[in-house]
Amino acid sequence: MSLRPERKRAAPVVTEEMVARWRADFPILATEVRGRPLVYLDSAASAQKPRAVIAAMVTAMERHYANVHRGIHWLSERATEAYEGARARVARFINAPAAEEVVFTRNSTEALNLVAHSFTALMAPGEAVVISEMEHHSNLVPWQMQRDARGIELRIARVNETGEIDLDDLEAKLADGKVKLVAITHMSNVLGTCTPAARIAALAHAAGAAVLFDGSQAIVHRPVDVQAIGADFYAFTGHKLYGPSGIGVLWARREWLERMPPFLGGGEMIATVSFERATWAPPPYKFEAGTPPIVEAVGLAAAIDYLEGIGYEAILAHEAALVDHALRRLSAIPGLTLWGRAQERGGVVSFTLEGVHPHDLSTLLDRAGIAVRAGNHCAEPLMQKLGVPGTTRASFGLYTTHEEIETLAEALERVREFFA
Amino acid sequence: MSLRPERKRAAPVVTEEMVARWRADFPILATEVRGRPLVYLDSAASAQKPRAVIAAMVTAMERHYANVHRGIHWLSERATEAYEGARARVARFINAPAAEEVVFTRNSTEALNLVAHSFTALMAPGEAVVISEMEHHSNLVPWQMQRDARGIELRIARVNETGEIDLDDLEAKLADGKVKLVAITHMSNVLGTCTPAARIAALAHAAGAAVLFDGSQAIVHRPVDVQAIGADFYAFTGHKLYGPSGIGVLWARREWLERMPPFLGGGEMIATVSFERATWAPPPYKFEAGTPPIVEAVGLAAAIDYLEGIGYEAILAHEAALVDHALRRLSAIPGLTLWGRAQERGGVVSFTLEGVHPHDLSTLLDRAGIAVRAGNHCAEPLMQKLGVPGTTRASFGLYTTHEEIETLAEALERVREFFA
Amino acid sequence: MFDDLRDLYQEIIIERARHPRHAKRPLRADREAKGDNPLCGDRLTLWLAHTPEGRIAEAGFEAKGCAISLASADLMAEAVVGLTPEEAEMLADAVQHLARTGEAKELPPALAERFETLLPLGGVHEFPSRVKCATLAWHALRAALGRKDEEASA
Amino acid sequence: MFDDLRDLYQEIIIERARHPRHAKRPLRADREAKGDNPLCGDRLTLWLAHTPEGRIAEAGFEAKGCAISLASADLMAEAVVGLTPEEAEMLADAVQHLARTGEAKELPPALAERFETLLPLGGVHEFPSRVKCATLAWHALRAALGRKDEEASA
Ligand SMILES: Cc1ncc(COP(=O)(O)O)c(C=O)c1O
Ligand SMILES: Cc1ncc(COP(=O)(O)O)c(C=O)c1O
Repeated sequence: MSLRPERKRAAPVVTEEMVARWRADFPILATEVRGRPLVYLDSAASAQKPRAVIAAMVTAMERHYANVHRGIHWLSERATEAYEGARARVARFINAPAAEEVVFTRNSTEALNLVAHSFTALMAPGEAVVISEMEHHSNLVPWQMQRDARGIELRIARVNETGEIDLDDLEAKLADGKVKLVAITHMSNVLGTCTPAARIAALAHAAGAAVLFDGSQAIVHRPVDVQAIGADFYAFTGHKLYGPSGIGVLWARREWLERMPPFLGGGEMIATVSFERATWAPPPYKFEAGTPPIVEAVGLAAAIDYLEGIGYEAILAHEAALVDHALRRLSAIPGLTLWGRAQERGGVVSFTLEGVHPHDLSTLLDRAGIAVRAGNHCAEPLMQKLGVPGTTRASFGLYTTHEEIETLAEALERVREFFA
Repeated sequence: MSLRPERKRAAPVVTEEMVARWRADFPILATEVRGRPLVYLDSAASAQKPRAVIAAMVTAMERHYANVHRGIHWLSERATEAYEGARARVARFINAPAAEEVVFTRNSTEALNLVAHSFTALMAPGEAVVISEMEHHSNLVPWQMQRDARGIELRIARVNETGEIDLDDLEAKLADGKVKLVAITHMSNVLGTCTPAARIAALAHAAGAAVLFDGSQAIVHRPVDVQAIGADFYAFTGHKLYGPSGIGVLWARREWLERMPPFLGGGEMIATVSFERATWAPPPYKFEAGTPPIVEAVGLAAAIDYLEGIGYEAILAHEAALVDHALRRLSAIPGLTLWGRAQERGGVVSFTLEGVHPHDLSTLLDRAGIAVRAGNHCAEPLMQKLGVPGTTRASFGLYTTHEEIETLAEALERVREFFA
Repeated sequence: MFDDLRDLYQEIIIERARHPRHAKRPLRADREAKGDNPLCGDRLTLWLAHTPEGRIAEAGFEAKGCAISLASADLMAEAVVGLTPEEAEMLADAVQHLARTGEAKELPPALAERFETLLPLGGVHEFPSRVKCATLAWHALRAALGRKDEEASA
Repeated sequence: MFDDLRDLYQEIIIERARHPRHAKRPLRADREAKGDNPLCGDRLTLWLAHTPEGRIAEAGFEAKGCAISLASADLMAEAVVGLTPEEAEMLADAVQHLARTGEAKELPPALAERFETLLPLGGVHEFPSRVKCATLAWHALRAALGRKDEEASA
């Protein structure tokens, strides 16, 4: 799963023509912004959608739309097949042992809140959850809320100077046996760091804790095998994976889905209901209250088909080359600081430019047609730790070109002059 | 808001040609099912999507897609405009005083869970919530869960023989002043009953309670003015309103959104975050954790534009005529029992046929190309009260024709023979 | 209009649903299992009585549900009498396969004959939402036979 | 490449952001207000000192933020000196309108002249995500002037 070894043993060569063909699959990339061709370097915030995803959603609405489950008619059976087919597709994608372990949510954030709510319900006051210093707010705030509601403890594992999880510190935080869950990002959305999931899982399990990975970023950049890494929970979000907005995924080992109480109540998630009480449907339905994101699930399955059609080998090779290029080129710009120097990293590069506030920088780049993200990237505590008000982040997708990185670098040089 | 008075004072005449034109807006209606033209009488489960909605979603993905908020670049600004524009559109649609009072959720169910969680957080043990006997599981189970978690009381207001809320019983349940919230459906998805929202709100307020309406069904069939009915909360879901799956709406008076603690934690919903604690963004963002259903919001706004383009007057008149036709025609079928005889009703008709289980009935109708819903309609306690294992429900949309009702009636007559 | 539905609702199905022959608790019942299908609300209690040698001596049920689930339970109660638990499992397997795919599995002669009487249950394979109606009783059978890894819900 | 950005980042904006003239607490400050923009993390504290007649005698601020928000605060601190609270409100109104639409409102001659110095803030109207950067200081001004219905966040 590491980038460098992949490349050493004859990684596939991704040619400009290949990337051009991929780009042609994304209608939006033809857009002009402020008179210049769009340079979209904000895929980590949300990725663009290939035609195949859009077409699958249109077909779902024009050909076989109805509410799923319980419907005893042809259209509902077709819609249910498509929806449950998407669940099975996701399961195959992450090598989940069973489709019933895949719960569809609104986004990663809801998936993480689900675990925060329903897992901590099994915990006793005084027991602890460990997260890390580089979590997205979505894997921090839900735990703070449950800490306050249930009197559990929240521990924060350190991140070292290169932007990697300090495994010694994590081990120390696990030592007293009070920790029941380690919930850590599989890739930082700010620093690009990919965390050593299998090692973290081994540490957690050795200490008697379950382990959750926030895969919102990681799964976009590398193949994920939830069994191989030894995860108990894995969360990700459709819109970053070239799929639709409005859908996320929580995978969890069946045992946990069975033990945890439900999160939201309502239609679809019950077995029986009386005025007095309800009993719960088996997983995954127990955790899917109300009408699910039907069309979005179909779109997500199409995104996965599309991605696997291209293949992670090619994507990894291409993105590794882009990151190398970007790090080399940007680090040569005077006054520019790069944040995060992890060995293992995905297609995300954060930087600051001396004397230029990230927001001003963003606006200037936007004028050149370049879309980047500026600010704290929903990781305010990490920013406090780094001692910056925010950074500017360029993030790459499979459609990003080396030329776009040059455009970015040239624009940054002009910004320096502009503010000089 | 009543159907009959509307019709008396010269309701618009909806001709067959008009309905034919509306039908042409819905690509799926051309489908053949098991060799016969689709007769879609399952709109109350989920409505079909007009081309305008599908096109708006496609445009959102092909032309101006990016993550919303915080993005300082052209595409993100366009996406934010579209998303916030959808919020303003929803606000106008229900005559909300301010767009900031509109919270986007995954569906009605999530909207109801949000209120169940965050409103009961303001309640003291022993205080009470009142719902009714004809609530959908989504407006029952979340309250049972909070009852058990917080030690509040859950009271169930009676429904009388005609399928209407027993207002005397409701008043009696409010009498001791312990009730802080009345949460009642604005239209039953089983019986078709439209509840007298303004009167319920007045009773609730007189007793010092706030009032929530589950408008999942009502808003499809009649214009809703949240201020005129005196609501504190109003919930509905996009997919029943000819809009996308994956999006719902909670409207709440600003005062409540300010007082209530947040529901889900994560990105977008915070003002500041440190490792120790977080503070909340102002409403509506406080209640929108994570990346919202961006494309779905645009689709929902397009659905509202489409609906208002046709006009509720015409929709009301058409659906009232369909319901009259269906009640008259079906009640003439021997062995058929209609459930729900409320004066005020929307386009939903529930029935049972003697000696034929609802599921068998559904399958037989499906063979004739007719899509209806069978079962407990996520209202199991109501079924227990009615003393039936389930019903078969035909529900109408603006695209339903009188011919389709005839087809249903004829098929029902054949089913009787088949099972005779 | 409904001629093609005769595949699904064969005479025997309608007949057995209306007048089941085994809708009662056997006097000497020694095993009980419940089955329910939360998606449609069908519920069933199944009882078995065994011979001293461990063969099924009698089967009976009490159920609420559609014609298909009632007929399936009634036909099952008849088909399993005299079988060893292993044979009953094999038969359940074949019926579940039949309901899902419409295909008959190869079976030993003794079972093949009984399986013939169950073929009308194969009509559901064209109706994915009804497959569980046909298989509910068979899930309950497995539960009653004591297979721990089998849940008594379809 | 960035020539057209001079609309937004005029010399005076860059100059004032880099060397603000009023980035301090006035000695006789009698009013304080905080402004913050949770969406981008900009934060600002504003102080006012008034004359015995109730006119603004001096304004100063402390802020973290981008060039536009700093320059806006600094230009504001200059423009409001000598104004009555009502006049300051009118000016704030005009600046907020300018930032959103790029259009100048009709103002009484005394204010019109001061408004001239603020015109560079109008460049943001083409950049919806930056409008709040330009108006944050003016929101804080309203808060400091004590308008209860005004929140000190942009
Ligand atoms: C009255 C009523 N309330 C709530 C719901 C739940 O809506 P959703 O499944 O979209 O959350 C429905 C529809 O299923 C309904 O009819
Ligand atoms: C690492 C990480 N976790 C969680 C999230 C939240 O994803 P979503 O907003 O789709 O819920 C994001 C993206 O914003 C992220 O980058």
